[in-house]
Amino acid sequence: MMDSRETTGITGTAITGDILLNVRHLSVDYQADAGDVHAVTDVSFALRRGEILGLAGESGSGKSTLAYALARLLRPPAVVTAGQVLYSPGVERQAARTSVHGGRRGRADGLDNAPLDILRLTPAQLRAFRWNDLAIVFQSAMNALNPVMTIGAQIVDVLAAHRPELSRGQRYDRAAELVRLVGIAPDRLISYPHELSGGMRQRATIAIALALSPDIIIMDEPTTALDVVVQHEILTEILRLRAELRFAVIFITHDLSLLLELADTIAIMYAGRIVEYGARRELAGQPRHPYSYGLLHSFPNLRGPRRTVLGIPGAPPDLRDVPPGCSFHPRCPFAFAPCSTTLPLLRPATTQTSAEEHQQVACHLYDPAFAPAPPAEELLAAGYAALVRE
Amino acid sequence: MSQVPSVPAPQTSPASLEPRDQLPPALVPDVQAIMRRDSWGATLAALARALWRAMTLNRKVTAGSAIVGFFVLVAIFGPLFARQDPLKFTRDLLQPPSAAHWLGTNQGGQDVFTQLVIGTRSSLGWALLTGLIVMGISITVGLVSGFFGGIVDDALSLVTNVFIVIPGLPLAIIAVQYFSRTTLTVALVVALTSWAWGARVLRAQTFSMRAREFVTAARASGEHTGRLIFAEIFPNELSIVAASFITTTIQVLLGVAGLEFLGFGDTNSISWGLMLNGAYTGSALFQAAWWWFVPPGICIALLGSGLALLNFGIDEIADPRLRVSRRRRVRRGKAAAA
Amino acid sequence: ASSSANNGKSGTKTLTALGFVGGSYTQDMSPFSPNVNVGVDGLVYENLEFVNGVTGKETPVLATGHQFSSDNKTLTFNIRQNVKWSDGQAFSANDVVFTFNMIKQYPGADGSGLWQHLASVASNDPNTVVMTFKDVDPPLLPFIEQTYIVPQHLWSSVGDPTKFTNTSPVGTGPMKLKSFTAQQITYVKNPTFWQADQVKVDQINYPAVNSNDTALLQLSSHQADWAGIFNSALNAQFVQKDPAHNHIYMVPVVPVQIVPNLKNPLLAQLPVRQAISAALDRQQMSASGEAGLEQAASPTGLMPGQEAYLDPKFSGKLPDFGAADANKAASILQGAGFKKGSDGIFADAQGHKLSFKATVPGDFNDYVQDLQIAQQNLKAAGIDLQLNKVSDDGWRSDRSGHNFDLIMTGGFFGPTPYYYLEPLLNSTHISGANATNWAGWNDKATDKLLAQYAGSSDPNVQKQAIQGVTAIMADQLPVIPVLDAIQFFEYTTTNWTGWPTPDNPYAIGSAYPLAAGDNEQVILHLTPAS
Amino acid sequence: MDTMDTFERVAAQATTPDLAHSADVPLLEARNLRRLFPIHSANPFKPRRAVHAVEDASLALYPRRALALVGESGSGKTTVARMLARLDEPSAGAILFRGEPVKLGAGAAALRAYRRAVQMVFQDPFSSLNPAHSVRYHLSRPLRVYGHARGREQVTEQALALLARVSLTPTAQFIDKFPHELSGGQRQRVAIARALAVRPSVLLADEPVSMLDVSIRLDILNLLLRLKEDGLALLYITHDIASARYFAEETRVMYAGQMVEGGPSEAVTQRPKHPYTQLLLSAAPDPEKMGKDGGLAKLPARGEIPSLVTPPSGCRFHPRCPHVMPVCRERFPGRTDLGGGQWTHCWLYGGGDGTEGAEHTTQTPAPASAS
Amino acid sequence: MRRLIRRLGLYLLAVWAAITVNFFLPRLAPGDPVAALQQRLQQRGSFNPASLDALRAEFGLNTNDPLWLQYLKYLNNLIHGNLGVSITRFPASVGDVIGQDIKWTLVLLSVSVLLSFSLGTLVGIFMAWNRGTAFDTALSSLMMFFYSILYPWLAIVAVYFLGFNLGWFPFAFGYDTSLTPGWSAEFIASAAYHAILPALTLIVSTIAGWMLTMRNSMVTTLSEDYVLLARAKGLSSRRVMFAYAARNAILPSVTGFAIALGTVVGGQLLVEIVFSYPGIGFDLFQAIQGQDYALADGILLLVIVATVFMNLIVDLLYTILDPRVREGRSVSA
Ligand SMILES: Nc1ncnc2c1ncn2[C@@H]1O[C@H](COP(=O)(O)OP(=O)(O)OP(=O)(O)O)[C@@H](O)[C@H]1O
Ligand SMILES: Nc1ncnc2c1ncn2[C@@H]1O[C@H](COP(=O)(O)OP(=O)(O)OP(=O)(O)O)[C@@H](O)[C@H]1O
Ligand SMILES: [Mg+2]
Ligand SMILES: [Mg+2]
Repeated sequence: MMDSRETTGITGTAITGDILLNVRHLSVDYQADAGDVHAVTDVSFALRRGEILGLAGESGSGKSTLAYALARLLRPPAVVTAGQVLYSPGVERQAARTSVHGGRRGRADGLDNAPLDILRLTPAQLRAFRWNDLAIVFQSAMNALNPVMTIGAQIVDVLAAHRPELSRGQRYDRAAELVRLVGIAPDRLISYPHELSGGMRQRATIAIALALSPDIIIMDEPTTALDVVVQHEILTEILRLRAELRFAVIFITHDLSLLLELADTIAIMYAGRIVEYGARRELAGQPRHPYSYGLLHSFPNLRGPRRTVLGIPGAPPDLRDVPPGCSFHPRCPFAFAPCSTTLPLLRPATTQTSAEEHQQVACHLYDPAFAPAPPAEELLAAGYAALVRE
Repeated sequence: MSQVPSVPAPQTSPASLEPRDQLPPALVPDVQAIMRRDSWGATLAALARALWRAMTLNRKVTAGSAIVGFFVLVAIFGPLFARQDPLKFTRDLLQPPSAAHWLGTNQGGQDVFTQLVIGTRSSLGWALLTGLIVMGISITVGLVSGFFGGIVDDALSLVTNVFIVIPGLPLAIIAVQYFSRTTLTVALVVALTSWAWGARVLRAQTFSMRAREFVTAARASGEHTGRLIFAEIFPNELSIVAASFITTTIQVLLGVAGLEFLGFGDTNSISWGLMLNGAYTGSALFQAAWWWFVPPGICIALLGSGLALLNFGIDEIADPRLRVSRRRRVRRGKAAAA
Repeated sequence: ASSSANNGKSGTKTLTALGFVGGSYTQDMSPFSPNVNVGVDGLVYENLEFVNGVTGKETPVLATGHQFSSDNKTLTFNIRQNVKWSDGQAFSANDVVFTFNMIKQYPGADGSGLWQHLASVASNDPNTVVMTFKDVDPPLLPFIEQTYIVPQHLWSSVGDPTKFTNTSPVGTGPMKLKSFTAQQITYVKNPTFWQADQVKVDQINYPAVNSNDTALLQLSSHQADWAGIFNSALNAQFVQKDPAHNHIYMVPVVPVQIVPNLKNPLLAQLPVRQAISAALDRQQMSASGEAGLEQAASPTGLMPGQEAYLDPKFSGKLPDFGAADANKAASILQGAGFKKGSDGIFADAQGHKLSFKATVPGDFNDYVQDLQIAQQNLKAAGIDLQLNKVSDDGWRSDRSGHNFDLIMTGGFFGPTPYYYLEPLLNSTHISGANATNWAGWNDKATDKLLAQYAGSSDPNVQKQAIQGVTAIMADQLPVIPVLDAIQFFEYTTTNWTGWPTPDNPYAIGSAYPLAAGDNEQVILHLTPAS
Repeated sequence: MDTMDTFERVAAQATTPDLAHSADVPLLEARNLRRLFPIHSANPFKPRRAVHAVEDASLALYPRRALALVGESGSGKTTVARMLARLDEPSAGAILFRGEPVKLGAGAAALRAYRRAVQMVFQDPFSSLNPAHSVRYHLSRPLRVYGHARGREQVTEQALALLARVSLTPTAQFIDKFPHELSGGQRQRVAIARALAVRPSVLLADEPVSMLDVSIRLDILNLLLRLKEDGLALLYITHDIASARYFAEETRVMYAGQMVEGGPSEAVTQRPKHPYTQLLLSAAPDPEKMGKDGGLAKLPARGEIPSLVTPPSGCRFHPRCPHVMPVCRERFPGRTDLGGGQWTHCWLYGGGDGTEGAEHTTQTPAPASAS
Repeated sequence: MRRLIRRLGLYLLAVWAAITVNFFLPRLAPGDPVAALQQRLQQRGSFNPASLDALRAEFGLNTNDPLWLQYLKYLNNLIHGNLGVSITRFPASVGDVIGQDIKWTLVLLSVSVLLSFSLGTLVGIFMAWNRGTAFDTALSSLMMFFYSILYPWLAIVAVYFLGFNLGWFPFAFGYDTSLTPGWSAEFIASAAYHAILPALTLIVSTIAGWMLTMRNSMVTTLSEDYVLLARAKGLSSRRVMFAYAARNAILPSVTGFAIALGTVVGGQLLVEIVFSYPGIGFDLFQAIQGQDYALADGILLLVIVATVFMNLIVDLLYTILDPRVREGRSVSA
């Protein structure tokens, strides 16, 4: 079933060349009388099959909003003001699907391989798309279970809706298999959500997300209530499944250490925009954006000698009234003239164009038009140190 | 991440720490702005704006506000414009509508239009007043019962159940025999027999609400019981309360009118229910005197539906999560251009 | 309910009567029960003689006649022969004797209190029944005549007749029970009836009706032929709908009156009562309160048709009160020394204001409305009137306890005006738990006239006595008659003809049990419409 | 704002504790707390059962010191904190505040006095904020209740100051927001601000920063550190063991309702002794350790999470323990002092003299200064 | 188990309290039931105090027992299943009166309550789901209007126009009274035909109440995260609407439904008056007006027991509908 013709993945694990999801210039506002909150602004990225995209960033920078937007789950007053979310299932997946679905999911428009704009799906298409192709684990996962249905019923529900060909027994078998994956004993399938601890509920939600082995799974801080052991087990399981089923994951977390272990690609968001995007190794090795740099040096380490943790001085911007130019400039140690006037767009961080190099950054420091040479990492370090000392 | 940047530990003296309770100077303008925003006048203006916003929330609420507003105006100012003594018997029996009698006359030769206008005050006033009383009782009983549980709940539930079970009509008949036959008696009977339902709903809500984490959190921050009930739980039930206030008011409007209709009203006064009673006992409809029978019935229905339509705005007003800016979707220009 | 006349499946001629407005039936076919079903009295069971409530005329039924002894202490009934019970057994004087003695045994069944005056009831031969009295009381006669006779052979073993449901009644009357359901009682012609050839009605249906409105619509749509209901829309919705067939004939029986409490020193003064009476707009009350169905009363308290009892000074014509006249009322009061105060209310020399409370049962809508009209009338005349609405029971106890200023009430009635006037004016009825002389009228002359009536069984003596009382009524206003209360009677001639009419008032036509004896007469008169 | 220095200072303190000035009497102390939650079954005939959420937990909080509580999810950390906050009554055991037992039936005034001193930050910011109230209300209530601010202006000032301290800027914008308009991290900060508004002397922080990005997390932890320096006693519950290492002088590890290891944070995190602690630390993500191809390290142990209704006999970790011995299945090991203030309950280290396993010491673990 | 017993005990207590209230209330009102009877007797001619006394004795009203003793006797009778003898329907026993009229009430009202509840709740669900659409606006405005019409007014208009003028439906009685009640097809058809108009007016005037209740509680539920997740799962709208949102929102409606069903046995006076429909409401009305304590108490007892019984059913239903109830975390409304 797997077609490995373009296995050019960065980590060599599972990423194929197929672009599953192409987010283009997506913007989301929360409309309010006091002024619109620009929670997501002009976000573009591509997600490839098998890729784990880690999304980190400031708290309140729009990560959850982005996740909801991708799943077409925004509720008023949130409104997508611009952009496209193009989804291309790809031939292999499509073929596999039709055999499973018996063609039920056939595209109404007949454009079987043309990318679909998720934001423009008809209700019927949307229903078929959801969970089959994209599943999501909410940030408030603990509160996202129907209190009056058993965990089992809520898993079976998905199977019944999307896999009508399965028999009842098969559905239950599948459900048992799923909860076992996340470390819940199958006999808990008959439990109601309130009978489970917060962590267990979070795991149940993850199990639901895995039910149909979708192409894309969005996980919004799925493990905040879990201890690291359980977290580790679940993530191991997800990695295993990813290798097997080659789905892509958008993983939102503040746990940078985790992200650095887990993700293939990392995007850093600040004030509604992606400010840096690159392969995990690139980011771990050399964060380019001053904000990313600050972030990656703001968490304590567990092992080895204690080290100094930096912080990012200053306050996050007001999303109703984002500063002109680069929204980070008021806090940036390296801000220079254009930063407060010109909006930096994502661009390759380095001039060399190797197939391995993905790293993109939205910073004028890396724009030859403004800065002759990109700053070295020591410079960033010094800059922060200086800022902190002020 | 191999190389750990080593920045020399800065020497910050504890003295430079923010004093715990002092306002950072940067925030002074904010405070001033907020205080200005919160001055009484501004608050009132904001309230008025909110009211207007609420009233124009959607077509239903607008229609509802218009209807209710109209009847309120009639109730307040209507009697000033009454051209005739509404109770004056004349020999103009059962006249169809004419210039002299806009809505004709009844069997007593009384002017139906004048009665309709004058009756508005009583009908509307008693409905609102009784609605308030009913809400007062059901909120208190429901919240207290649901919050405390245990013995308190058992006792209050008992009372509630008893009142749910006692039928209103027998009580009304007994009451008008025992007490004086006034609208107050009727209203009290209606109030007494209608609070229990609301209390039950609120009790159930409160019961599930009191276990919510935010209530626990408020308790942990030192709020006393009264505030937990009425400031933490109650606002979350506001949409139920408001909706049930409206339905209760309608029920009361209909209940009072119904009892009056059945002949338990105070015939010295004028209200729509009493007009209907007259029209019913006078078989107005069968005498083809529609102008006598129809208008009070329509007025009750109109006022009731006006109130009911308000209900369709309450969700949005009471639940901050449902408040939605009324502006239409706009694609953000700059993003679209990119 | 489509079972109107003549459409029976096998050509049975059916009459649909709305005899009872008040919900489903429970079976109760004992004529001695307070809740007896409609049709039992009169149609199934017969009484001794029928007394026409309008004309006072007597028609023999199970008795062919009666005679008082000269001292009026014994009363002998001649019992009809060849009458059979509907089970085929012969009817005899023994049944009559049995019935009266049963009532004696069970006072609950003696609704008219016959045995307070009777000493014995016995039969010397199969043709006569002799009743002896403890005291002389000829006015008791109608109550004796109207007692329903039940068969001894069936009733001797039933025990208390008020508790006997009598599910298969056996009577002598024109009809017998066909079927009973909670929603309809059906009677069919009794073939053994002693006048069976006169009965043209094969079947009578009494469906259970809950409201006068339903009854009206039933009448109006010719789904019912006969009723006795009040409805303001009778004219508009019934008579006008088919004037050729639909008729109402309201029989006035007794005045509705405003009774003054004569213990009130102001009301004890005749001019005050006269002024009140003069100010009342009885026409408005008739038109507004009673939908024009009840007419203004006569000061004499007599009903149209009772002219024979008029004092000669009225020259055979019922006097009326004349139109409302506030000025006349005012001048009467001024003449009596009352002065109008700054508030427009008259007061006497001592400053006692003419301000009264009128007690009324709050749920008697028409009374309330009548009094509201009175209130406006009196105000114009300078008299203040407040309505005191009380419960029915309160009204009753206030009335007998003289606990009121003015009270609105009807009265008793019977075949002659005596039955109205006696309870109302006889001084013996002033006190006691069941006082009926509500005004407290204590007048020797009145008492004497009433005694004259009661002491005689001679109609002429009786007539003279009443004439005297009517003069007192008109002149002294012991009570203030307002309107003539009526017995309601509606019928349609689509299916049946022969109904009582003003020209031929052979009975009170109302279809309800109050006029049970009359119902039998109506049935005997009805013939299918051609 | 000063940011990064404090960690350094505290780190220094933690390794070389200088606790002479910290009172010998703990501010808040828990002795042998135990909590059972009865289970109601739909079937009325079933015997009553209970969740053994906390067994025999003891801890002490001192001014100017932080105690970190880490461990398995569902191991009873929150339950301990709730009992300390007097939101939940222990089934057994005692809570002492300033050395005095806290009376269970104490009146409202006593309770309020207690709450003035002891505040809690709730774990789930999605449910612990009242959806009907704005941020302003949430902050102004404690300010008013405890008389820290009077009048609208003072309250506004203080509320804005609190928002600024938890980095919710622009403050004037956040003050009128409702919880549903906030992101997870923003809610968490409101919850922290609310607790701080009381100016407590003990703060029970239940995963207070789990939804914050690292830079703000740092800000908040620094804020707490500063407060600690001013005399605050802290209970810091977290899954982020690294932050416990940096932030708390002492760390306790809980497993299935029991405290299995404790001691100075540096010792516990760097030289874990109990197999569960070792498992925990090996599972903690660590970029330093990251393989070339990423991916997660393999764990030494795996297995079912124990049921708390019918907990495993003896040491509750034994079904998962790689070093399991027969005695582990029979008795709960007593406390073994490992030196340097570190202790554990494990048979590997003698199981507290190897004598009475089930009945281990009830003595409050001595502060690190004891060594 | 203990909880169940406790609940049962509480309900019994409520029954007792309600019975007590119902016993004392009418007896506190002034007046004498026989006096009402007297009125009737009087109109038949003169009346006889002796016969009244005799009747009073028969009704058991001649007693000089203090009220509390009467109350104890009443309770004792109740325990022995003796509801007493009706005064207004004397000599019929209360049981007979109720037994004869209650069938009509039960059938008409339970059918219309059931229809009204299910339709109203369904519409409420759709309305909340389509909040703010033209469908919502139009339908809800119309329903609100009918909701606010005084019931007797609506009924009279219906009787007059639909029944009398247009003749589409019979405007009186429970069946064609020329038929013999029984299980014949003709009778049942006739009864059904006669029930249409009363049922229709009842449904029309109550449906919006159910709709409102459901809609309001549904709107709140719809903003819950689990509904969002259900949508995200790509379930059909129907499934999300019913299994997730409505199922969680329906509890208040169910309570209301139970109470409505419980009070059904009390009859609907206005229906019975306006449509001359047989039923128990009119009996109750007459009983109270005629101070027929025994009958009134009997009917009220029935209402109480039925309501309490329905509440018990709801309690059981709740444990099915809401698993949290089982643990006492939330309670039956
Ligand atoms: N209903 C709303 N109305 C107005 N603003 C909102 C609303 N919901 C969210 N926001 C704002 O939108 C911004 C983005 O929120 P979002 O939840 O996407 O952040 P996030 O990146 O997920 O943060 P976190 O990591 O803290 O969860 C926040 O600043 C928040 O205040
Ligand atoms: N009210 C309750 N009723 C029944 N069981 C409960 C209750 N509260 C907690 N528990 C159970 O007690 C155990 C301990 O829960 P607690 O919330 O204290 O764990 P925790 O250590 O805080 O976990 P996490 O890290 O996931 O927050 C869990 O198994 C939980 O299911
Ligand atoms: Mg988020
Ligand atoms: Mg916890």
